[in-house]
Amino acid sequence: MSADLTHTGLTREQMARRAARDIPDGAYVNLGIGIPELVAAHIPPGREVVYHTENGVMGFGPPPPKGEEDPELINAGKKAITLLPGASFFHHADSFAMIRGGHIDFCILGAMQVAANGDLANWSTGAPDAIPAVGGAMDLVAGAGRIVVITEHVTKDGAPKLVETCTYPLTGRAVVARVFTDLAVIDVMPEGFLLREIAPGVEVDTVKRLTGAPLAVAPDLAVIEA
Amino acid sequence: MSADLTHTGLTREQMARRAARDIPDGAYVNLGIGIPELVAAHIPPGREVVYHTENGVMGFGPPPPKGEEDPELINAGKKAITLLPGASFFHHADSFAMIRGGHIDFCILGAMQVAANGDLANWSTGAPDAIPAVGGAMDLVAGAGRIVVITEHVTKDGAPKLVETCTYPLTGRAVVARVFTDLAVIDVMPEGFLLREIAPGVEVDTVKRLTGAPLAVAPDLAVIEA
Amino acid sequence: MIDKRVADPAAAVADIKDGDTILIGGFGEAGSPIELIHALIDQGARDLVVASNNTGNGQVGLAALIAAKRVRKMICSYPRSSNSRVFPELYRKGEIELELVPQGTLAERIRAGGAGIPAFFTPSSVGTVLAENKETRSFEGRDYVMERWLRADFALVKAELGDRLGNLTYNKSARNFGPIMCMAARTAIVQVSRIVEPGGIDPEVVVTPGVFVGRVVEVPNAAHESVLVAQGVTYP
Amino acid sequence: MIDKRVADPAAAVADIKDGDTILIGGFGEAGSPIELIHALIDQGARDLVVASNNTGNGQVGLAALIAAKRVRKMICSYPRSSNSRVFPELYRKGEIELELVPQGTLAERIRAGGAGIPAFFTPSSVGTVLAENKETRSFEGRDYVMERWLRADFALVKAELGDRLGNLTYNKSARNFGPIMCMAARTAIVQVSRIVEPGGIDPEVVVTPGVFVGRVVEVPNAAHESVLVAQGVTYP
Repeated sequence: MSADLTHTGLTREQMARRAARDIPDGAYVNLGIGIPELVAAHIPPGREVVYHTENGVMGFGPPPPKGEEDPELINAGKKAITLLPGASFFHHADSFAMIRGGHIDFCILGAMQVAANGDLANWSTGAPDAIPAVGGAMDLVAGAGRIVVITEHVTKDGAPKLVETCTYPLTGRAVVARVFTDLAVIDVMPEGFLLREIAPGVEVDTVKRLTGAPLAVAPDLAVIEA
Repeated sequence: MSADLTHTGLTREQMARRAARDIPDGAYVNLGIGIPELVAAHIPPGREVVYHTENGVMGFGPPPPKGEEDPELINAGKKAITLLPGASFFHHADSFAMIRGGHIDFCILGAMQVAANGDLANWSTGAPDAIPAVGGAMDLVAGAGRIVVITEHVTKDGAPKLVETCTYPLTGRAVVARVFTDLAVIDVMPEGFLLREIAPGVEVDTVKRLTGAPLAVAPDLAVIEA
Repeated sequence: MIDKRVADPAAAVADIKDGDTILIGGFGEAGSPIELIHALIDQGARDLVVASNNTGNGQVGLAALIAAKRVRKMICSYPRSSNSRVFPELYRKGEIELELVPQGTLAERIRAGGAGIPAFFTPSSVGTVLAENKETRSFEGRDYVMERWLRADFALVKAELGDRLGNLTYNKSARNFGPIMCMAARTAIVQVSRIVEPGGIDPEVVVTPGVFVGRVVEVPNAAHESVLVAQGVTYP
Repeated sequence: MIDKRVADPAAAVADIKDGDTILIGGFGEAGSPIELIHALIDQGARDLVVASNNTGNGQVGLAALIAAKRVRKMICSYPRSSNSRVFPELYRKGEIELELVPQGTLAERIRAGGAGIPAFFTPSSVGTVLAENKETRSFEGRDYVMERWLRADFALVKAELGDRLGNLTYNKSARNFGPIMCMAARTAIVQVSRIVEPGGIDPEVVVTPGVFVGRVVEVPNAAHESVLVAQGVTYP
């Protein structure tokens, strides 16, 4: 499948920018580690979004300038953060009460695999020698209002990450609403994957070929404004 | 039984003073409404006791002087209190986490009936037209470390309050460890009631007659230092 | 911009509907959101299910809401007090339902509702009439009763400071049920003594993070129930 | 007089026994009670069951305790990180057990332990391998898994201010598991940056009331794990 790797696609920043446009004004948002973290920098002007990190901070802002990091002011990725006016601290049980109790409106996660029914696998390869580590992912998918995924469309080896059925251990069943990849915006519908938007210069057939499950195409298929 | 009402016995303050001597130094204590509230004034010198009230205050002190009451600083009996240095406020779920979680060492409650197996009834007569109101009593008896009762030995009508089996609806099963009455200090043992101490001038037979269940007498029966 | 501030109590409670479930804060008069309750009386919603620790005093606040026949059912731990006549009268006449819940169970059910925990086991009430018809279960040889979460359409809560994001502090023992009721309601409506700018509350001392709060309304000199009752005030 | 102050970390951990279950605070390095953990290493207790969100970094703190083979079993949500080599090595060799728990379930189990709730239902992990062999149950048409409380003999926690009664505040995101771990341990041992007089913490801003705390030890300039790791420090 090496030929497929030459496809044109979005950069990570472009993927983040597209995903950011989905976040409504006033949303309480939890961003997973990795590409999801990039989303915060791309919220469209005029929207106010409040960021939650599961280690007990609501209302944090961008990373501090180099040299001003506080080892006791970090996010779930253990990276230094700053506070915006109106921030608050709380303990872990309260933090996950926010998550499990449905108070976080929008959650963006990374993925190893997303299945056509919305199943998500993003915490373990299940390999016998892997160190299993789940963090808060299972709580987030169980409790957040809308769960979307940002991921490269295929693995480094070119294997589809959007699949019929996940082969990796699940994070949650039927939890993903939408997937943002470098090639497309794909919704998880009751009938399976639906191609909503496509990256500029990418062919629908390419996306279909790189998707490991049937992919319906929306009648109003749009090109992603990258 | 009118003759029995002439028995000599302890005053409410004396009952409270006797009960106070049982509270160990350093204990976290919850005092029920009524005679139990009087106990705080009688803690022996040299002991430090921290008072909890289920409406969310730890470390409160005596009532304020008349005219200095704060309607938002009250105890579970809805009476004005003051704060001692080291006090804290917390919400109701945390307050009952303290109770249910076994963090309150000592709890003194009033009673309508105490059975020989330690069953307590102190919240409802079960009368059809009664307004049932339970408050925090069922949580306190389920969670506090040691539960003791202060009560008159008999009702206003002269009926025993220490009984074989409670006829009123229960607050909790087998929860009472000791009962302080105007006549005696009585322990709830695996075998039933055991008379430990007796009020000055009161006969053992009088206490037995006014107790609605068999009453064993401790070999080292003492007179209450009132 | 996120702005949860609402002009006045009337606007804050405008969309409460007949039949809604409402958590009302306060333990006795401490923390009772009297102005919000009065606005709810004016607003007219009826057939309400109200969870609150008590049933109010005199003819103001929660007692007045009950007296106005707006409450179909009370969920509470202690529905009587020295000045509580409204509820007992209606209850004896069979005109209001009562779900009596131990106070700690009430608090934990509300907290569970806010925390996404549909059921939990508690030792409170085991072996009593309040555990009848409830599932019990033994863990490590001790019996516990299963209790369900309690969630609501709205909460009416009194707090101290608030900002436009909904962050709150409380005043002394008026805190009581406020923080957990904000968690458990779809829309928590909070009257505060004073609204401050975001950042006006130290992040370390925020008691209720704004994520749990829907609306904030400033009521600078809130009435005290005991004062109104002593004055013989009747609402409306 | 109640005085929970202890002279130094060594005295604070002196009675931890072989086989004890210990909750250790911190999320990454924030809130990690390094000085208490090092005192525990010096003290020598082994065969410990440790619940902590992570497994430490480098060769200090929790990682050093694990490296010293004192831990029989880890209960945690995320036992790896960029600088975490100690746990993975022992785990692959089968020399340490792991109970992997979703982070929110870990927090809720600890909170339940402190609150006297022996079991509760959560939607987290339903349908995954982490729910295998656990009771599941449907409420209102949604599936939940039953989880048990987590209680411990001791907790090791890092806080900011403390008084002789055990009242605590925390510093920023170092709060994380501290308050609930204090609740769930028979004896919570807390290192604080500074001890103040009772009343030195406003009753409104106490985060952990002293009733949950057994011992307080002042550690004025606590080490930061990342600094020690960057310096290549190995303990002991």
